[in-house]
Amino acid sequence: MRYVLRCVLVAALLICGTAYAQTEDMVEDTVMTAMAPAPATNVNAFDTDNDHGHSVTVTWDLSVDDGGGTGAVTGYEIHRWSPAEMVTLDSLRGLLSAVEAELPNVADSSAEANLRRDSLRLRYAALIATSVAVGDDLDTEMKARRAAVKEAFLAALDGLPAAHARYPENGNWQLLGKVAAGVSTYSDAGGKEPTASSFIPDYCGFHYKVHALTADETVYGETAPFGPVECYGQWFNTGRVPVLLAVLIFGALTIIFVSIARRGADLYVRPLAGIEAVDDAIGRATEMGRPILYVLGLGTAADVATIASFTILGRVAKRVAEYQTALIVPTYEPIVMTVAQEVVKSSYLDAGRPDDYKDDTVFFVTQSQFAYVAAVNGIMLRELPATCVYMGKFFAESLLLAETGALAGSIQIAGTDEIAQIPFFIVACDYTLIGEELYAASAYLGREPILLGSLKAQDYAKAAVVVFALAGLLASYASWGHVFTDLFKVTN
Amino acid sequence: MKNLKWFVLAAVCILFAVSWFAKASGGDGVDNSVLDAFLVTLAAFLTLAIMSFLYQDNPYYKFAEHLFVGVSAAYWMCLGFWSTVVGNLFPRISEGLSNFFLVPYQPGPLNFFFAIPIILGILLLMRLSPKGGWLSRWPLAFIVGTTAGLNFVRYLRSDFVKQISSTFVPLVVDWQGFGHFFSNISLTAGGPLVMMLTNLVIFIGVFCGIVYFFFSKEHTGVFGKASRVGIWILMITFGASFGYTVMGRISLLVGRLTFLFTDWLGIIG
Amino acid sequence: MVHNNVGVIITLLVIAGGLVWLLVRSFRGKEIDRRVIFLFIMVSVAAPLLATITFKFTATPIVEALYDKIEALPEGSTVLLSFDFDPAMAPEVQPMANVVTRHCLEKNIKIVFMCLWATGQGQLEITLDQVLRRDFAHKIDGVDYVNMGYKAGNEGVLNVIVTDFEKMFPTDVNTTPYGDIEILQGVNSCKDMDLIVSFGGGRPGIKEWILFVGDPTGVPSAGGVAAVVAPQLYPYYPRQLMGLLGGIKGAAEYESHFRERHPNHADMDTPAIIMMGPQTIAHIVIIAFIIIGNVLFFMNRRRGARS
Amino acid sequence: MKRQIPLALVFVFGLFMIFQYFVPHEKSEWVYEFLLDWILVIGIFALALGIWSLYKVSVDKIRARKENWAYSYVTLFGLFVMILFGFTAPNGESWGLYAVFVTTAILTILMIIQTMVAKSQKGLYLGLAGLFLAASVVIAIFDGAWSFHFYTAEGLQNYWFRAFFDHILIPILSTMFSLLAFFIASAAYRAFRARNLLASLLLISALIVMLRFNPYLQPIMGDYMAKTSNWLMNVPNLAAQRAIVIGIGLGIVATALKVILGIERGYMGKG
Repeated sequence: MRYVLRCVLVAALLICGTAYAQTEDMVEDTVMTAMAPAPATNVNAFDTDNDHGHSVTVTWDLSVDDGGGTGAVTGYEIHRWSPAEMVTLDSLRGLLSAVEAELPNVADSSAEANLRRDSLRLRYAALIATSVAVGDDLDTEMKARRAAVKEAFLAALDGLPAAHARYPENGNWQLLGKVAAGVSTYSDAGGKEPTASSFIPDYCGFHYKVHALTADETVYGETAPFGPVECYGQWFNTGRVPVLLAVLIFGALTIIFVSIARRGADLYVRPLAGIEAVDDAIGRATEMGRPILYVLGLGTAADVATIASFTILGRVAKRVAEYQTALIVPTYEPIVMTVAQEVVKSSYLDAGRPDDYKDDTVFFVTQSQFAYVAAVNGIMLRELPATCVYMGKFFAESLLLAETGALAGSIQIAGTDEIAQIPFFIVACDYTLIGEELYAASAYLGREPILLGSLKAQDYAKAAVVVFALAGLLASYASWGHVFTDLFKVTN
Repeated sequence: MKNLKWFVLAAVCILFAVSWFAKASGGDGVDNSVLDAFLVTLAAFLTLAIMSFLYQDNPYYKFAEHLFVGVSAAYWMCLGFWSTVVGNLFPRISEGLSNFFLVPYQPGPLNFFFAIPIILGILLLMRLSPKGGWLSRWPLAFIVGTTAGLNFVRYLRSDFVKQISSTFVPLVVDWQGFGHFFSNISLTAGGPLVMMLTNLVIFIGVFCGIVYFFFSKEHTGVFGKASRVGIWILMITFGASFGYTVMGRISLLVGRLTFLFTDWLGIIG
Repeated sequence: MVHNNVGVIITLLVIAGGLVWLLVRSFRGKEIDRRVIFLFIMVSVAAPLLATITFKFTATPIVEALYDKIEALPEGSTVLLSFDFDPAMAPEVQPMANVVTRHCLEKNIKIVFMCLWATGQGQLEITLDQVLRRDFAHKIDGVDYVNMGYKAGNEGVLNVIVTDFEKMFPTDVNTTPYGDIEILQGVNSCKDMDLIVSFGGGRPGIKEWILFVGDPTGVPSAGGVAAVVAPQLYPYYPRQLMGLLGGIKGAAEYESHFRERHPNHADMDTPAIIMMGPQTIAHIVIIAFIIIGNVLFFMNRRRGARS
Repeated sequence: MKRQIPLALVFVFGLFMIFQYFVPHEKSEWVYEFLLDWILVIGIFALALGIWSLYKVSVDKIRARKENWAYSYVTLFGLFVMILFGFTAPNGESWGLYAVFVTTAILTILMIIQTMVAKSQKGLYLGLAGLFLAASVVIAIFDGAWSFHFYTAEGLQNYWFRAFFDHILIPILSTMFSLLAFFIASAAYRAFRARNLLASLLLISALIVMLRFNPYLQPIMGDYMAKTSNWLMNVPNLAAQRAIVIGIGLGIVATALKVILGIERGYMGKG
């Protein structure tokens, strides 16, 4: 009997409740329909392609009220559902960094330091179950805390996929960002480091929704949530296919021509004034009984310009050894110095004068741009070299060197691939190798068929540039032109 | 002549002392501490020492130069040590060291890999030993290899593929038939005619420039002519960019002189 | 054109006379010693500094546009100043940053400072010292201005702050949380700025500001750039770029324009105007030397032909 | 053995770097960043090598009494003082016996140098070195006013380190840089002569641009000058730049490929 009564009571309550709710709804509805804009449609979210993961792209069709319709839409808000665990993760992250920041100054026993540590302890207690003995030995205590926090952090990290799978329990929608009206895509990209606050986990089923905003932010049209969608890294970047093709073609070209050259077909290389001049310059130095200064520039041993310069240096050193002239090679980089020493030594060997080689021909100055220039300028005015050769990477110092060289009355031969510096060398030096000529010079001097072969390959590549460019021009008038031009579009 | 040298030296020393005293005693209106006065005077004299190089090489320049070399080398060394070794390496390899240098220790499962660069680095130092010099090629090979790999793709992308696509400029801008073209032909910068000419010049320029950089073909006949045009265009460019830089360079000198006149002599500003 | 001043006239006479003399010598085919050239450069740079040769500047439209814009902004509106340059560019760009900052402070406009270049912070500090802390000590950090510091990521930063400023700059340089910074209440993104000015002209610089922020949001953008890059930006004026200070000259124009119209700043330091004197004279001297060099060359050639 | 292993290393790492460019995945990214860190670390050893070479060059100069040998002492002094400053700092306000320490340490080094260069009485110098060393060590141990590690969030904190940087390094550096103002003038005078067609082109375009930048010649030249120079910078400049860039780019690519394939071995010291 009592049971029946209870049922009736519950039923009655339910009815009232739902009735009340409905009335509520009705009111709501009327309000909404009065002002809310039409929501965006077919929201779609997918893993951003060709990336290392940690990024989702959200797209949608514009609301009819965006531009057209009532035109009420001022922009869109993108929301992601994030479980409570994400919040825990953030606070754990904060605590971890705080503890780590505190670790170094355990020695500091000042009042505020103690205050900081106490607040840390509180935060810790709030987050971590396993408690840590608060001892006099702060160091061990802090270390223990860090270990525990880290553990908890990693645990939380592992828990994320499950937490997202739990949608929609125990979590809330989090505003990611706004975009202007008329925009229909948003990239939810985050950091890959879990320790970064912008971290977005991979392999978690995210849910997204989009709000169409109006001037009054309380009024908006809301889409149905879309999901789950996971982000993850790709193993091949399709956006870079053109580069891959270029790699293959160019590699093939080089290998073909190198092998042709190996078979001993003699390949022509146009003479380079700068290089022709080197020999005369060395001769001149010999006549005047003055040394030759060779500057390898500011590049590292890995810079192509420097590598080319090594070859040229080898040639110069050989000639110098034959003529028995003095050679000065001040270097900017220790590694470059060691390589240059070997180059010079071996060239003296080739010239059949190994014992003429002195270890202080090539020496290190300093690894600071202007200190190096200061020193080299000094050397120029003291030794008055008959010839100065600058080959390699040069920056602001190019003109300083070249003008001082002119002041010392030496013949100057320069070559660099730093476009900004070429003008100064052109102006101040007697001969200048412009950009690629520097690389060509090493092949030209070496006269090794292999190097010449690759030079040929470069020329064909340049021809390809011209041909493609022409084709592109014509294609841009044809209806199918974009097909061709797209071949050269490298995305990301 | 020798006496002159000593005379100059004495004069410089006296000047230095005077300026130091003047600045310290606030003779220039600003009241610096003795120390600051010394440092500013020092800076000023080093500045002048370097500038004296313009007249000719001299002991003062030599002094400044050698001091500069030493100090700068040390500066970079310290910076490198604190930023890379302390900031980058110790946190990865040793807790003791990172605590000693007050940097947060970052333990990681794969940190032991950092032994490799250390070993390579030590191999690099083998260069100093007469016997093991060849070992120093290993680290070098590592660096050169990685850099080469990087350069290979990077430049192929930026200087080959990208450059091609950026040369795809339509020579004929918004072409609407000859009638339309000739009816409103104009020399305004925005006008179609000028635009076309510009694009044409750019295209021909690129073309001739590339021809100039052809090495495996003799520059004769039409080919030679094209390469001539190429070098002309290069020269025009170099001249222009030289002219551009003049202004910036002068402002550098202005900066230095302002330092001398304001911070040191305090006669302007 | 030139303030009447004995020192000025003397210097100009000396330099001009010297050049004429050299020209005459060159007609006799006498080469000039390098040191003489150095001396002339030294004088032509030092003398204007000492004799304070300053020229009067009339702001060109492109500069005046920016001035008028700031002048027209109502009190309490917000301006974003981005310092995107390094010490190398400083001689040209710092003066612009200083004078524009001064103008905004004078007009009681709220300023949000930020940097896209790591090196920008140092330059920003210089400006704060030379302008804000010296002449506007009463301005309160967080109320009248805020320094958000530097954020790595170049265009990436712009892409974010165009929609959400706080996401990129959760705190200012003093790690004051975004929410607690009074000036930023009601500033959610760059859209809420009334004007954006970027100083620098490298990459990222004003171009990126236009493409990523100015165009999408329609917030008026202006810039101060080194002379070298100015020409590449003219095409954007006036539609996407509402004003531009190009090189020292632009800065100098702005300075004199500002000083004329704000007499209470008559004694402000005007690095650009000061630097313009040496710039101009040294330029003329160098050009003169080029001419002399060519005269010499042709003279010698004719002589060579005769003999 | 002496050549094969390096070539193998170059090949492997070069290939990996190409490979990783096409693989966006975290794992390859991770290795990539790891390798870059390695280069940094190795670079430090290179720096040490450089300091050593600098020291050696200077000492040799002194020993061999080459011309200007005396100045090498200046270099060494600057080097070691700066290094000392770079590795020590006061803990509080007071400097304690820091000055004494620096002096003794420097004297120690000086004496060591002397023992290396001296022709006679090496023993004496060595003894003195030991003495000074002992002194500095004692101070280092018992003086609590300063210590050997001072790296704070603000960076290198030693006042003297900063002082040397601000009042020695920067002035000399920027003065060296400002010499360009003079050299640019002398270079222009010397080189901008209408010797031949190319030189004339150089001269003319330079003049046009310079005139455009000179505010007080502009009224004379008229707006025309500005237009022309802008055109120069935007049209032929663009074209030439592109041509050079393509050339250089291909050159670098080719060389890189040759290096990876072991064709180009210049970097291994075989000219």
